[in-house]
Amino acid sequence: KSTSTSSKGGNTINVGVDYELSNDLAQYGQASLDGIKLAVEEINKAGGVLGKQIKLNIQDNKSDAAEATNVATKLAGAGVVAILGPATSGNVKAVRPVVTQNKIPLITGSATADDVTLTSNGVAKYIFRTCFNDSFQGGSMAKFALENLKARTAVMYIETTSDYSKGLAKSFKEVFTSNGGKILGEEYYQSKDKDFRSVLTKIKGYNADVIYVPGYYNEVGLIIKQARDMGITAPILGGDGFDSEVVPQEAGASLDKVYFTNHYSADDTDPKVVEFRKAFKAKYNKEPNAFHALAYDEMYFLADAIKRANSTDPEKITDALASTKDFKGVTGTLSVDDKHNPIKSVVVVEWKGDKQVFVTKINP
Amino acid sequence: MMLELKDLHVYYGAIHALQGISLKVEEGEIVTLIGANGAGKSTTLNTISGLNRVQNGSIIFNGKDITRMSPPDIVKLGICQVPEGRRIFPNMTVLENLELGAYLRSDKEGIKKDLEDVYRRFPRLLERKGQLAGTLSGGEQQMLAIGRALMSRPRLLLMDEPSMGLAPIIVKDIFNIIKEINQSGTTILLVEQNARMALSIAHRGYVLETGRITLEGPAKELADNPQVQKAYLGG
Amino acid sequence: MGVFIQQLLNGLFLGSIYSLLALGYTMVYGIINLINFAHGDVYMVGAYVGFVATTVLHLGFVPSLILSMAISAVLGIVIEKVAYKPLRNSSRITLLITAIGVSLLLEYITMYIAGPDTRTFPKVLVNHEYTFWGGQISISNMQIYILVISLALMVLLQFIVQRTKIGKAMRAVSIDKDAAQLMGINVDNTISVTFALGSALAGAAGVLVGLYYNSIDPLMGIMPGLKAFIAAVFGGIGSIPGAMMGGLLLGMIETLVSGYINSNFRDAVAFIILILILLIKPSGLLGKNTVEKV
Amino acid sequence: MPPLLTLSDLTKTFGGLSAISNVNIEVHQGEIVGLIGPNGAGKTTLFNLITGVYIPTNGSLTLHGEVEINLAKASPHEIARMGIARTFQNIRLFKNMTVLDNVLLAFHTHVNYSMWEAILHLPSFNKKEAQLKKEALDLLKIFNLDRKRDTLAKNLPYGEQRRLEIARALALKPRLLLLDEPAAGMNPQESAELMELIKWMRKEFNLTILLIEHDMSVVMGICERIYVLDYGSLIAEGSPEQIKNDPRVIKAYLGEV
Amino acid sequence: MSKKMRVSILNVVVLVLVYITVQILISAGIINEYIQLNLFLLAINVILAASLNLITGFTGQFSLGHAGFMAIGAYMSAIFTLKLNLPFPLGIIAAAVSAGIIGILVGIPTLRLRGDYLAIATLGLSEIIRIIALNIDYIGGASGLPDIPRYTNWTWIFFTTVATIVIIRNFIDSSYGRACIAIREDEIAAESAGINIAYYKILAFTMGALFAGVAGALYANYFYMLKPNSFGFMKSIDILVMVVFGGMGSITGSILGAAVLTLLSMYLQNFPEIRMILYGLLLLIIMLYRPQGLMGNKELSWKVLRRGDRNAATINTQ
Ligand SMILES: Nc1ncnc2c1ncn2[C@@H]1O[C@H](COP(=O)(O)OP(=O)(O)OP(=O)(O)O)[C@@H](O)[C@H]1O
Ligand SMILES: Nc1ncnc2c1ncn2[C@@H]1O[C@H](COP(=O)(O)OP(=O)(O)OP(=O)(O)O)[C@@H](O)[C@H]1O
Ligand SMILES: [Mg+2]
Ligand SMILES: [Mg+2]
Repeated sequence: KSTSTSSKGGNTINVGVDYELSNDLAQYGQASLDGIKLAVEEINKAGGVLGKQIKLNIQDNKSDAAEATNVATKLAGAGVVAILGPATSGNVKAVRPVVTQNKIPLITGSATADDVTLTSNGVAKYIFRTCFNDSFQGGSMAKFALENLKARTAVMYIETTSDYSKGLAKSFKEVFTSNGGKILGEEYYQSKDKDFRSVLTKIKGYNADVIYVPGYYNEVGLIIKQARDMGITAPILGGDGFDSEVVPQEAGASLDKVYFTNHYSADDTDPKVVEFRKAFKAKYNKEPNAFHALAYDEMYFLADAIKRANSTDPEKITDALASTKDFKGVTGTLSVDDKHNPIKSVVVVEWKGDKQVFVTKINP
Repeated sequence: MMLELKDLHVYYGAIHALQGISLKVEEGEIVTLIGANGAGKSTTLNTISGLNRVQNGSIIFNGKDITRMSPPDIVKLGICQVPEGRRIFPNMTVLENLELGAYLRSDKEGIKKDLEDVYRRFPRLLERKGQLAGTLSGGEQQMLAIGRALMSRPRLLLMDEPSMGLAPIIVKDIFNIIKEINQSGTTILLVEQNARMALSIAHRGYVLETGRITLEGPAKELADNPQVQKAYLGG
Repeated sequence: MGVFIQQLLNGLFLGSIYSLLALGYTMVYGIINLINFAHGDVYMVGAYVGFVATTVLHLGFVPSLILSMAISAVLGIVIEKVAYKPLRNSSRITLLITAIGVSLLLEYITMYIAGPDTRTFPKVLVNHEYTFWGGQISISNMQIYILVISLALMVLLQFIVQRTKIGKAMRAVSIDKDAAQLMGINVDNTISVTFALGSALAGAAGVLVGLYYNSIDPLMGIMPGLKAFIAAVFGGIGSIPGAMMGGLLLGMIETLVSGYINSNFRDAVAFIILILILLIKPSGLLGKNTVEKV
Repeated sequence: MPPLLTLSDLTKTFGGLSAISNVNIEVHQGEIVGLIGPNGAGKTTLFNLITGVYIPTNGSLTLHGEVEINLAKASPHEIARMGIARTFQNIRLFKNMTVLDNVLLAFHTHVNYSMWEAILHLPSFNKKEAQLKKEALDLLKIFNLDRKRDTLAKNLPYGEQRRLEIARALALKPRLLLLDEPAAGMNPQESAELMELIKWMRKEFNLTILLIEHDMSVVMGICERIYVLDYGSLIAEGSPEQIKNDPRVIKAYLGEV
Repeated sequence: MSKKMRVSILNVVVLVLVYITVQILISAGIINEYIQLNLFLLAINVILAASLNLITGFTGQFSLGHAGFMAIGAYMSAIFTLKLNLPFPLGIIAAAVSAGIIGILVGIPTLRLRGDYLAIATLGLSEIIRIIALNIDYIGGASGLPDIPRYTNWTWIFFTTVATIVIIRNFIDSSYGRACIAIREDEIAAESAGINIAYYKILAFTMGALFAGVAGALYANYFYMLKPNSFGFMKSIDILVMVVFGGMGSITGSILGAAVLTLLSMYLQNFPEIRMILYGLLLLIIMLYRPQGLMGNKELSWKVLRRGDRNAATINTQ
C-alpha cells in the first residue's frame, strides 16, 4: 500500500505526533511535546519548510503500546509525512511495523534501547532518533566512573518497569565489568515510588565506590536526597534522565557528587544551546530538560531532512534522514550512522547546587 | 386529631401500592391496621415516617402537614416506628442500638431513666447489652426494636407486626407492653397479622385490602364482623 | 542488627504514610461501602493546595495545612453530593466506576491547569536527620511527625466513631440507611460529615507527604491511593485501628522484602504475603468476622 | 421403624454461649415433627446444624437410609443432595431471579444434561430443559405462583415469598423438609391454608417434615410430635396434648392461658 | 421449538452476512487500516468484557485482575508463534489453556474471600503476573516483546468473538448458569439448594480466564508488541468499566459496553489535551444517568427489537 500524498498539495506539511500525553508517562510525553511545539513555532515563524507551514497532528497514546499503534495507524491514514514519538522504546517498537508498512519515517527523542532501530531483519529503515542509544550512554558513564572517578566497585539502582533504565544498566555493567570494575549489587525501584530508604539502607551496606542510578529525574531527585540524608556519600551517577531542574529542587542541599551523561551541559556557551534555553524559558517559564531538548531537535532534524529532500514525500524524507551529516542541533552535532543512531559526543555533567557544570566530553 | 391521612396515593414504580388511604388516629388511642399480605400496611407506615414519596394526598400530624418532610424531621416531631423485620443494627451492640433510639434527645437523665425502663420491660436485653445485636435470636431482636423505639419517647408509635416470630409467652407480653405504653400516654398505630390480639387491645381498627381501606370502626365491632372473622381471625 | 532496626524503622515510617491515607479511606469505606478511588486524588489536590498556599500565598506550615484540609473537606463533600449521592441505591461496582470517573477528572483537570510537571515545596518545615548507633540508624523529624500524627488521628477517629453521637450515627447509616432515618438520623448530613472528615485527612496527608518527600505531581495519588485501599482491606474494612495496622504492616512488608529478599519483587512478594494473610483471616486483620446469622 | 434422622448429644457453642447443648432428637419417616421453644432457644441453630451451615461443637447427626450418613462431615450442598431441604426464617430467595428460575435452580441437582450439551445448546439440551421447565411450572401451580413465573422474586409480597421458598425447597425432591417459621407474617386464614398445604405435601411427596413455628394453632394442628427447646436444651417431648399441658412448657414458652 | 429454530437460523444468517460484508469491505479497502484496527480492538474488548461479566456480573465474584489472565494468554501465544514458530491456532489454544489454569489458581481464594477482599486478592494476583513478566528476560522483560507476527485477521477475530459470546450465553442460559447466578444472589441459599458453590465459582473463574486468554492471544498477534505494563491494574479497570457500563448480568450489554467504550476512546483521540478529562466526565455522566448500565440485566434479542411482541413487553418491565 503506498502512502497517501494528500499532504503534498496544500500549503502545510502535516507532521504526526504520537506521544505519551496521559497516564504514567505523561510527564515525559508532554515535555517532549513542549519541545516540539517550540521548534514548530520557530520554524513556522521563520517561513516554514519549503515555504510551507508545519502543522502538527497531535495524538495521545495513553502511555500504552497498543494505543500507540492505534494512533500511528490513524496518523498514517491521515497522510502525515512523518511521525514524532513515542517517547519510550517499547512504544516505538510497537509502532515500528505500522510506519514500516506505511513507509513513513518516525523520529523519537527518547527511545534509547539499542534494538529500537534494529530488528531481526536488520536496520529498521524508517526509525530514527536524536538520543543516544543505551550502549553508548551507559558505556560512557562506566568509562567515566572507572577512569575519572577511579571507581572499582559499583551498585546499580534500577527502575524495574523502565526499558530505559534497564538498558542503561545493562551496558554500564558490561563496560564496567569488562574493564575491571565490579558490580556489587543490583537493586530496583518503581517509577512513582517516593520512599527509597529500605533499599538505600541496603545499598549503604554495599559500600560501593559509586552508585549508578539510571532513572528519570522525578525519582532520582528523591533518591539522591534520601541517600545523602542517610549518610551515603558515594558519587551517584546517571544518564540524561537526570537533566531536569526537578533534581536540584527535590534534592536541595543534598545534591553532592552527582554526575550524569548528557547531550549538552547547561553551562555550555554554544550559542545554539544558549538561544534554545532562552527561547524555552521565555515560552514556558522553566529550564528545559533533556526531553525538551531532544524533542526540539527531533523537529529540526525532520525539517532539515525535508529541506534536503526538497520534498514532502515520506520515502524521500526517510532517505534524507538516513543520510544526515553534521546536523547541528541543540543536543549536539549529529550524523546518522548505518544503524540509524545519531553519532554525537556525550558530555558528563555534574550537578553543583542548582547549576550544571561541564566535566568532560566523551566522543563516540 | 393527632394524625390524619387524606386520600394517600403511593407508587413503587408502576405498582400502585396505596390507592387513596384515609385514616385518623386520635391522641391516646391504639388504632390497628389489619389486612392480608401485600395489602399495603407497611407501605402506609413507611409513608407516614417519610420513607416513601407521596404521589397524592396528605399526612397531617397535630395540625401540621408532614407529607413531604424528611424522616429525621418527622422523628423530631415525635413519630417513631418499630419497622417490619426489626431492622436493628446487627454490627452494633444492644446498648448502642438503644442509644441510637435516643439519637435526637439530649436530656442525659431522661435517657438514663428510659434505658432502665426498657431493661425492666425486657430483662433479656439487659443480659445481652454488650452482645452484637445481629447475633440475637429473632425474638430478642424484636424486643430490641421495640425498646429502641421507646428510647425516643415517641408521641405516636408506629408498630409494624411487632409480634411476628415471637414465642406465645412473649406475644402476650408484647401486647401487654403495647397497652402499657399506650396507657402511659403514647398513641399507637399498630399493624398486625395477629388480628385477634390486635383488635383485643385496640380502640379502633381499619381493614386494608390491596391498597384501599375497606372497613373501619371500633375494634369490638370489627372483631364481631363476620367478614373480618372469616378473613382475618381464622373463622 | 543496626541495619535490621533501621529497616524496621523505614518500614514503620513508610507504613505510617500508608496509614495516614488508609484512615480516611476506611472511614468513607465503612460508611457507604464505597471504594472511593478518588481518595488518593483528594490527597493530591490537598498537596497542590498546600503548594499554592506556601508558594503563592506564602503561608506558614500550619495555616497551609488548615487551608488544605478545609478545601479538601469541601471537595469531598462536593464529590459525594455530585457523584455518589445520586447512586446510593445502585450496586457498589457502579459506584466504583463513578469513583474512577471522579478520580480521572481530578487528576487530569489538575494536570491541565498545573501541567504534568513535578513541583517541589518550599522549605516551610526544615528536615532534621538524627542519627544513632554510630550512624547506623537515622531518623528524621518529619518521619516522627507523620508517625505521631497518624497515630493521633487514629485515636481521634476511633474515639469519634465509637464514642460520639455522630460516630454512632455514621455506623448506623453504614448498616441500614432507612432504619437510621427512623432513628432521626439525617443520613445526608452524616455522610457529608464522613466525607468531609475523610477528605480533610487526605488533604492533611497530601501536605505532609508533599512536604516530606518534597515532590508532587498530578498523578501522585494513584499509587498511594491503591496502597491505602490495600492497607484498609488488609486491616479489615471499616476498622480504624485496622487501617492503621494494615498501613504499618504493608510498609513493613514492603521494606523488609526490598531489604532482605529482592527489591525487584517487592510488590509481588508483598501481595503474596497479603493474600496468604487474607486467606487465613478472610475479613482482614481486625475486620469483624461477621458470620451472617442464618 | 428406624428413624430417618437422629441427633445425639448435639452441642453447639458460640464463644461462651451454648446455643445447643446435648440435644437428642429422632425424626421418623413420614412424621410431621414440631420444634418449639422461646426466642433464642436454639431452634434455628438446630436447623443450621442439620443443614451443615454450622459445624457442631460436639455430638453427631445421622441421616439413615440405605447407608448411614454422618451429616457433621458433609457440606451444605451435599446435605441438600442427600435429601434435606429447608426454608429460612429470614426469607432467602434469589431476589433478582424470576420465580420460575428460583425453582428451576433447585432442580439443578436433578439436571440430566451435561455442560457440553448446555454450552452447545444441542437439541437434547433443549428437550431436557423444556422438561425441567414443565416440572417447575407444575410445582409453581401447586403453590398458586404459576402466573407470576416471570416476576422477580424480590417483587413478590411477603406471603408469596414464603410460598416460593417452600416450592424451591420441594424442587430438591427432598426426603426431609425443614420449615423455619413458615407461618410468620401470615394471618390466621392464611396460616390455615398453609397447614392444609403442608399436610397435602407430606402425602403427595412422601415427605418427613420438621417444623419450627410460634403459631400454636399451626403447631398443635399438624404436628404429631413436638420437641421443646429452652436455652439450648430439650425440656419436653411428646404429643401436642402432652406438650400443651406440660407445666415446664407452659412456664417457659406458652404462658398461662 | 420451531420458533427457537427460526431465531437460531435468523441469528446464523445475520452473522454470516456480517462476516462476509466486513470481509469484502476490508478487501476492498473501504474499511481502512485504522478502522479495521479499532474494529478488532472492539472485538477483543467484547471477549474481555463478556468473560469478566461471567465472573463478576453473573457469578458475583468481584475481580480486579482480569488483565492478568489476558496477559498470560497474550504472552503464551506470543511465545508459541514468535519464539517457537508454531502456528497461530496452537498459540490460541496454549493461551486459553494456560490462562484457564491460572484461572483455577485465582479462583481458589474465592472460596474464602468475598467482596473487596476478593477484589484485592485478584488485583494482587494479576500484579504478581505482571511483575513476574517484567523480570523474565526470555519474553523481553520491561522492554517488551516486539515483532510478534500479525496473524490475527478478520476471520479469527470474528469467529472467536462469536464463539465466546455463544458459549457464554448458552452456559448462562442453562442450569449451570443459573447456579452461578444463584451464588451471586445468595450463597447460603444456593448451597442449601444443593449447589456446590466452590465448584461453580472456580468454574466461572476458569471459563472467564480462558476467554480472556484467547483475547490476549488475538491481541498479541495483532499489535506486534507486548509489554507487561499494558496489563496493569488500569487495564483490569477498563474491562470492568465496559462490563458495568453495558450492564452486569447482560451479555449483549457487555458487547454494547465494549463497543461504545472502544469507539469513545477512538473518538477522544482527537482531543489529546483533554482526552482524559472528557473520559472521566463521560464515565461519571453515563453512570449517573444509567447506573444499571445500558442493558441492566436484560438481554437484547430479536424479541425486544420487534416491539410488538408480547414477550418483549414482559422483558422490558422486569
Ligand atoms: N420496595 C418495593 N418495591 C416494589 N414493590 C413493593 C415494595 N414494597 C412493597 N411493594 C409492594 O407493595 C404492595 C404493598 O406492600 P406492603 O409491604 O405495604 O404490604 P403489607 O401489607 O405490609 O404486607 P405484609 O403483611 O406481607 O407485610 C405489595 O404488593 C408489595 O409487593
Ligand atoms: N452466629 C452466631 N453467633 C453468636 N451467637 C449466635 C449465633 N447464632 C445464634 N446465636 C445465639 O444462639 C441463640 C439461639 O439462636 P437461634 O437463632 O437458634 O434461636 P431460635 O430458637 O431460632 O429463636 P427465634 O425463635 O427467636 O428465631 C441465641 O441466643 C443467639 O443469640
Ligand atoms: Mg408489611
Ligand atoms: Mg429462629
